[in-house]
Amino acid sequence: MMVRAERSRWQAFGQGFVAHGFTMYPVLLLLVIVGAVVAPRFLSTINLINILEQVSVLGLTTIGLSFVVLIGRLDLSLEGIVGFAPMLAAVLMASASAGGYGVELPGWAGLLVALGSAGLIGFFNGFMVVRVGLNPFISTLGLLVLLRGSILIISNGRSIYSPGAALTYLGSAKIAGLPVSVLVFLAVAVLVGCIFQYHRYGRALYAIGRNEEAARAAGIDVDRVIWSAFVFAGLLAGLAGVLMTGRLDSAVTTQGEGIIFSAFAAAVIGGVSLGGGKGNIIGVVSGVLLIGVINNLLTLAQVPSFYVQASTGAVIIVAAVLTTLASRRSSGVKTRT
Amino acid sequence: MMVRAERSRWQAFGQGFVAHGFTMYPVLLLLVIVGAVVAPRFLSTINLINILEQVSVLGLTTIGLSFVVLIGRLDLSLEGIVGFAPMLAAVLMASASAGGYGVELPGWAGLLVALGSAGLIGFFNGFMVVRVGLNPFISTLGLLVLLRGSILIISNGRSIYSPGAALTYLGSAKIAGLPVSVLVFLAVAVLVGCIFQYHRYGRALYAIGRNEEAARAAGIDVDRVIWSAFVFAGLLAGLAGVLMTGRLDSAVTTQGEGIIFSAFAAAVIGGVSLGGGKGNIIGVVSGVLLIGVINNLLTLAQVPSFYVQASTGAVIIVAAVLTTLASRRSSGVKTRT
Amino acid sequence: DNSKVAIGFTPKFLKDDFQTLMLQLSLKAFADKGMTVVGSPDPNGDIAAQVDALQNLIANGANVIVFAPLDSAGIVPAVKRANEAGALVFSIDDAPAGGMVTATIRADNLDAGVQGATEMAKRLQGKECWAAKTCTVLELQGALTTPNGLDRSKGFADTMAALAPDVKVIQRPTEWTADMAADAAQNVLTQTPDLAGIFMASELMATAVNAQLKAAGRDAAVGDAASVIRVAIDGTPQGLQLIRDKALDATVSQPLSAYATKTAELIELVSGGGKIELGPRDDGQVIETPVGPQYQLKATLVTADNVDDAGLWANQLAK
Amino acid sequence: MVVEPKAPIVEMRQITKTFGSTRALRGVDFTVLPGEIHALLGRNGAGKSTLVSCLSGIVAADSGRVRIGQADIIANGESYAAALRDEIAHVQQTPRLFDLLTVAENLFLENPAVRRRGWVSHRQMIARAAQVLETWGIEISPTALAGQLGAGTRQLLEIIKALNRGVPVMILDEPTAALSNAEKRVLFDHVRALKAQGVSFVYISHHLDEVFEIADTVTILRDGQTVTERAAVSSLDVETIADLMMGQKTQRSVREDFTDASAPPLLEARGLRLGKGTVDFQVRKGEIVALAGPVGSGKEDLAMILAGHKAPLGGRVFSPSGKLPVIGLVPTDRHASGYVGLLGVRENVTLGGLDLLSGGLGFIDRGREAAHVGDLARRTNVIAASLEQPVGQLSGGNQQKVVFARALCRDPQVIVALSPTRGVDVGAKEQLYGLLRDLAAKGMGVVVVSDEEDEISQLANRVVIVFEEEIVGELVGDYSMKDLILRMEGVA
Ligand SMILES: Nc1ncnc2c1ncn2[C@@H]1O[C@H](COP(=O)(O)OP(=O)(O)OP(=O)(O)O)[C@@H](O)[C@H]1O
Ligand SMILES: Nc1ncnc2c1ncn2[C@@H]1O[C@H](COP(=O)(O)OP(=O)(O)OP(=O)(O)O)[C@@H](O)[C@H]1O
Ligand SMILES: [Mg+2]
Ligand SMILES: [Mg+2]
Repeated sequence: MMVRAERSRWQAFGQGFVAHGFTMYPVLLLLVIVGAVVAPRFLSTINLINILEQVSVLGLTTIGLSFVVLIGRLDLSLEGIVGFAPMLAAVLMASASAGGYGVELPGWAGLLVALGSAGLIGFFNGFMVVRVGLNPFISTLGLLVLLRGSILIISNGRSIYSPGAALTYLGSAKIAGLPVSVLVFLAVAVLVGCIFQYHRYGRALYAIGRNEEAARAAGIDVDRVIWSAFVFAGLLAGLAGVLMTGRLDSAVTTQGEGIIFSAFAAAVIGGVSLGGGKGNIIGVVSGVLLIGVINNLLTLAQVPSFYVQASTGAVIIVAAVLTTLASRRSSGVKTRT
Repeated sequence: MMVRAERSRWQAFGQGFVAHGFTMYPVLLLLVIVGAVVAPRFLSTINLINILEQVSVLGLTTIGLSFVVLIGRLDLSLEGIVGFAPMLAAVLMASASAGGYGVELPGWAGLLVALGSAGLIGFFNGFMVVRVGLNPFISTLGLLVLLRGSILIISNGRSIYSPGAALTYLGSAKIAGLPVSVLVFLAVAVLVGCIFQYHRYGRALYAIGRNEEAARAAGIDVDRVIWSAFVFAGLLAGLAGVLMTGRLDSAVTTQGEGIIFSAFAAAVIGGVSLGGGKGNIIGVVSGVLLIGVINNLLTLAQVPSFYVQASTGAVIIVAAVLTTLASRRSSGVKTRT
Repeated sequence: DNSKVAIGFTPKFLKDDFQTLMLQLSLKAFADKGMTVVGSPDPNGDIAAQVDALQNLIANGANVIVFAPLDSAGIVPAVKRANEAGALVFSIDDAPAGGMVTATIRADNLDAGVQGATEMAKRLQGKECWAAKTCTVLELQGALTTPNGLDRSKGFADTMAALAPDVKVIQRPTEWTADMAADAAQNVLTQTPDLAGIFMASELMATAVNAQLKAAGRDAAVGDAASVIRVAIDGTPQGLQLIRDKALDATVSQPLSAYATKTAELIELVSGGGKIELGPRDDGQVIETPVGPQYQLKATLVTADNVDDAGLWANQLAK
Repeated sequence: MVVEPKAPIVEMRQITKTFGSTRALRGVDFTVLPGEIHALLGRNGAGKSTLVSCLSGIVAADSGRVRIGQADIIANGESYAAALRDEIAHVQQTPRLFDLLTVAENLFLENPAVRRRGWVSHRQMIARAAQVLETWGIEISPTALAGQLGAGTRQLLEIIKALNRGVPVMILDEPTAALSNAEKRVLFDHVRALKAQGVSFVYISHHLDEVFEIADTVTILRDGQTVTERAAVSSLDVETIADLMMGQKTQRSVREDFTDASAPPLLEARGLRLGKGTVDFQVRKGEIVALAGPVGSGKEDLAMILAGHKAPLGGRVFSPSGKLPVIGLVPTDRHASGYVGLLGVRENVTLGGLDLLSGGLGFIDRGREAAHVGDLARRTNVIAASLEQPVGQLSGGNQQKVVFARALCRDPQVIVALSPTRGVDVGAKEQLYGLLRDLAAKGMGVVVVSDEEDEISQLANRVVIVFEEEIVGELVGDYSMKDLILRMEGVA
C-alpha cells in the first residue's frame, strides 16, 4: 500500500486557509490598517457600519450569484432583477400622481410582488437553461436587456420616490443602531453559508459544479438543483433590489446598473471559480467587503476625483497578486478560473 | 485503421453546420427578411454597408476576445484598451489648446503608440496570468478599471476632437465606396479565421482550451501560446479603438464603454464556449452581425425609444431559443457553456 | 470665516466635458474662497455610489455637501442624512424630490429643450421642406433613465409638436454616448437621405454626428441651403468652436461657471449666517420650492451672432 | 451447456445499441448467476463497456430486455438508470470522481447514512470514511482531495464507493488497469469476500491471467456480438481465449535487441535528483529500456524528467551529441493528459507534431496531415468510425492507441512511454510491441515504464530497477522471466 507522508502542519494550515475562503482576509486587514492610518475616521463605529450598509445590496446579489456560479452557470439577469422587481412593486404601490398606476397596492403586497416577480424571473431562467437547453450566458443576457427595457416601459423613465414604508423598511430602518439591511445581509450570509457547507443541497451544488456527470451518476436530481439555483439567485437579487429601494427611498430607473460586474468581481475575488464547484460564503463575504472597503477608503483618503477609478483598479490588481502569491506558496497549485 | 459505415448524409450535414459556426445564419436570414418587410431601405446596399461599418469595431474586439476565450481564459481589459489606446495617442498628437500635451506627435507615430500600448497591455495581461498565475477575471477586471481611470487622468476627463488624419483614417476613409474599417474587419476576420482553422497556432489554441494537460503532454508550449493570445487580443482591441476614434472623429472619454459585454454576447451567440476550445470565426462574425442587424433594424423600424432595449432583449432570447432548438434537433446534444 | 467650511462634492461622473468642467470650476471656486474640500469622489454614474459617497463624506467631517444628483428621487436619503447631520446641502443642475436643501442651483433642462426646439423650428422655416410639409428631424436623446435626458427630450418634443406640427421627429436614445449617436445618425441618414435637422441632447455627440454627415455627403456648412440644421445643448468650448466653424447652427449654453461661482457665493453667504433672498436677479431668479429655495439660472441660446459674447462661460474659461 | 441450478440474477436479451453509424451491440444475450464472477472479454471496441453500460443504465439500450433481480425493462432508447439504481453498481473505465471534493465526500456523497433532515454531518462522514479506508488498508486521510491522489488510489476509491452501496450486482470495467500488484491483491480479497456473501460481479479485463485467478465464467464479444457465451473458465486456456477474442491466431512475440552500442547515447541524465538519491541514466540508439519498480519509487518521475515534462530537483538531462533529440511521450493517465476528448483522432494525433506537419508560414499541410495521421492510425491499429470521430467517443483501448500515435507523430528519436498498453487488448498489444521494435531497429531509443512483467520481458533489452528514488539494479540482455520477477518482487 502506498504511504503518503503527512503534509507539513504549515502547509495543511495554508491549504485549509485557502480552501475555507480566508485568503482575502489578510488583504482586508492590510487595507483596514492603511485606512486607519490615512483616514482617522475610518475605524469609527459609524464608518464601519456605513461600510456594511453600503455593501449589503451587493452582498445579497453576490450570494445569489454564487448559487448559479457554484453549479458552473451564470446569471446576468440578476442585475435586471435588482432594478425591475422593486420598480414593479413601486408602480403598483404609488398613487397615479406619484408616477404609479393608481392601483395603490398596500406595502406588504408590494413586497410580495417584488419578491414574487424576482422568483418568477429566476424560474424562467431555470426553465430556459434546464428545459430548453439555452446557454445561460445568452439567455440571461437577453433577459437582462429585456428587464432594463421593461423598467423604462413600466416606469415611463421616471424614478418613483418614496414608494411606501413596507417596501422601504428593510433598506432604511435601524434596530438598536444597526441598519436592518446589514442584519438581513448577515443573516442570509450565515444561512446560505451553512446550507452550502452542511446541507445536502449545498453538497449537491458543489458536486454538480465539479462533475455534472458524476453527480448525475451519484443519484442527484441535477436538473432540479440547477433550476432551483436560478430561483434562489433571483429571489436574493429581488431582496437586494428591495434593500436598495429602501436605501434610496425610491425605485430608481437605473437601479442596479453595473452591479452584476461588481458581483462577479466580489465572487471571484472571494475565491469562487467561474468554472463551478469552488468557493464558499466566507470567501464571497470577503470579496464583497473588499470592494466596500476600497470604495470607502478612496473617499475617506481624499483621493482626487480623477484618480479614484484608477486607484480602485490598482488596488484590485495588487490584492489579487498578493493573495495569489500567498496561496501559491502555501499550496503550490496554480489556479485557473 | 478500420473505418465504419458512413453517417447519414443529413445528420452529417446538420452536425457540420453546427460545428462550423453556421448555426446563427438562418436566424440572421430571418431578421433580414423581417427587416426587408418592415423597412423598405433595409436591403439597400448603403444600409448593408452601414451595418458592416457599425459592427467593425465590435467585430475586431470580439475576434480579439475569442483568442483568449478559446483557451478558456477571458480578458475584460479589452474594453479599457478600446478607449485607452487611442486616447493615449490622441493626447500625444493634439496641440495643447486642443487638450493635448503639446507633444504633437505625427499621425503615424500616434497610430504606433495606440497599437503599441495595446500590445503592451496585452503582454502585461499575459504576464499576470502565465507568470504570476493570477485568475484572468480578477486581473483583467482590475486592469479594466485602472485603464478607465487612466483615460480620465491622461485626458483630464475631456474628449479630444479631431485628433488627426492618420489616426482617424482607418475609421473614416472609404475605398471605392467601401469604408476602410469594413475592409479591415473583413481582412482580419479572414486571416484569423484561417489561423484558427488551418494554422498550427490555431490548433494549439483549441487543444489548450479543451485539455490543457494533454496539450502540454503533446509538446505544445502552452505558456507561450496563452501569453501570445493575450497580446493578440490586446492588439485587436487597440485596432478596434483606432477604428472607433476614426468613426467618431474624436477620442472620447467613454469610448468603448460596455463593449466587452457586447463582445461576450456576440462570441457566445456565435457559438464560442466560455469554457474554452469551442467556436470559430464564422460563428463569431454571425454573432457580431446579429447584434448589428438588431440595432439597425430597431432604428429603421422606428421602434419607440422606450421599447428599443426591451425589443433588443426579446430578439436575443428568441434567436437563442431558435438556434438551440435547431441545433439540438440536428445533433441531439445539449450544450453547456 | 470660510476656513471652517468643509465641503464634500460629487459630480455625476467625469467622462464628459460638462461634468468635468463643473468639477474643476467648482473646486477652483471653493479654493478661491478659502474653503476646504474633504473629498470629491466620482460615483461614475451610479446613484447608489453617489449616495454612499455623500454618506462617507459626511462621516468624514463634511459640513457642506454639494452634488449634481444622478437621480432626483434616489438622492433623497443622502439629503436627509445631511439634514440630520446638520450639514448644508446644495444641489446643482437638478433638485432632489425630498428632504431639504439649502439651495438648488440649476438651469431648467426642460427649458433648454424648449429653446432648442424653438431655434430648430425657426431655422426649418427657411427650408424647402417646410412649405412642402415634408421636413424630418432626428432627435438624439440622452439616456432616458436620467432626468436631464427626459427633460431635454420632453421640452424639445413637446415644443416641436406645438410650433412645427408638420415636422416629423425621429427619436433615438443614445445613453449619452457618441458612438450610439453616430450609429443612429448613420442609420437615419440612410433611411431619410433628405433629413432636415438634427437635435442633440448634448454636444458630446456633435463631432461624431458631423463625421457621419460628412460620410453621407451632407456636411454642407451652416447657412448653405443643403445643410442639415444642427442644434445642441451644453455650450462647451468645443460647441462654440463648432459654431464658429459653421459646423453647428446653435447650442443652448447651460450656465456652467455660474453653477460653480453661485454655489460658492451661496455657501459663503449661508455659512456666514446670511439668508438667501427670493426674487429676480440679473442672471435669473430665486423661487421657493417644497424642498427649499431654488436659484434658477438663465440658459442662453448661442448662435453665430453671439458666439463670441464675453458673457458666455466657455469664453470666460478660455481667458 | 452446464446445468444451471440457480435462477440468473442478470438477464439481458437481444440488446442492441447504435451510436450514430457505429453498431456497438448487435443483439447480445448475457446472463449472470448470483454469487458468480463473470468475465466479459473481447478486443478493443468489441462493445464490452457499452454492454455493461446498458446493463447499469448509464447508456440506454436501443432495444432488447434488461432484467436485474426484480427490475425488468424493455429497452427503447429512453433512460432507465433510475429503475436500476438499487440493483447494480458500476465502476466505469473512465474515472468519475470529484477531484475537488475530499475522499470522505466522494465516498459518502448522497449517502443517507451521514445526514439527518438534509443536514450532512461532516464528522460522521469523516469517521466512516476513515473506517472504510482502514479495512482496505489505504493509508490516506479522509479529508485529502481526491484530485491529489494517484491513479491507483483513485481507482480503488471508485471501487470502494461502488462496493459500499450494498447492491447485489457489481460491474468492474478494467478495474486493475491502474492498480499495482499489491493493490490488485487487496481488491481481489474484497471481491472474493463479497462473492461469498452472494454478490455477483461482471468483470472486464485485458489481463487474461486475472480471469483465471478470479473468474468463474467467461463470455466473449466480438464486433458487438457474442462469440462465446457462459463458458466455464476451467474449460479454457489463455491462448484459446485470445484467439476467440481476436478471431484469429495471436502469437506472443519475443524481445529483440537492436542496441547500437557504438554510437553515443541519444539521451543521458547525470546526477539527477528525484528525491533522496541521485540517478545516472542513458538510452542508446535502438535500445529498449524498461524502468521497473514499486508505486512511488520514482520511476514515473524519472521518465517525465527524461521526457522534459518535469523539472528535476538537481542534475541535468542532455545529449552527448549536443542538441536534445525529439522526444515523444505517452503519459501515464490518458484521461487527464493523454487525449483531448472533444477533438477528433486526426487533430489529436497531429498535436504531437504540429511543427512537422506545417509549412513555412505555420499553416498545416492538410494533405500531408491526412496521409501521416492515417498511416500512424493504421500502424497503431486505431479503430474508429472515421479520423474525425472525437476521441472521447472511442473505446478505452482505442483512446490509448491514439495517445500512442500522437507520441509518434513528430518522428521522435526517443519515445518515453508510461504504461503504454494500459487497456489495450492482447492482439493490439502485440502490434504495438512490433511497432516499437521496428522503430528501435531504425535507431529510435525507447524508454518504457511498466508494472507488467510480461510486457517488460517481451520488450526490454535492459531493465532498470528503481527504488526509493534511486537506481538499485539492472538486468541486461539475456535475463530470464524468473530473474525479472525476483528483482521486481525483491524491492516491492
Ligand atoms: N458515446 C459514443 N459515441 C460514439 N461511439 C461510441 C460511444 N461510446 C462507444 N462508442 C463506440 O462503440 C464501440 C464499442 O465501444 P466499447 O467502449 O463498448 O468497447 P470496449 O469493448 O469496451 O473496448 P475497450 O476494450 O477498448 O474498452 C466502439 O466502436 C466505440 O467507438
Ligand atoms: N471551499 C470549500 N469548497 C468546498 N468544500 C469545502 C470548502 N471548504 C470546506 N469544504 C468541505 O466542507 C467540509 C467541512 O470542513 P470542516 O473542516 O469545516 O469540517 P467539519 O465538519 O467542521 O469537521 P469538524 O467538526 O470535525 O471540524 C470539508 O470536508 C470540506 O471538504
Ligand atoms: Mg471499454
Ligand atoms: Mg471544523
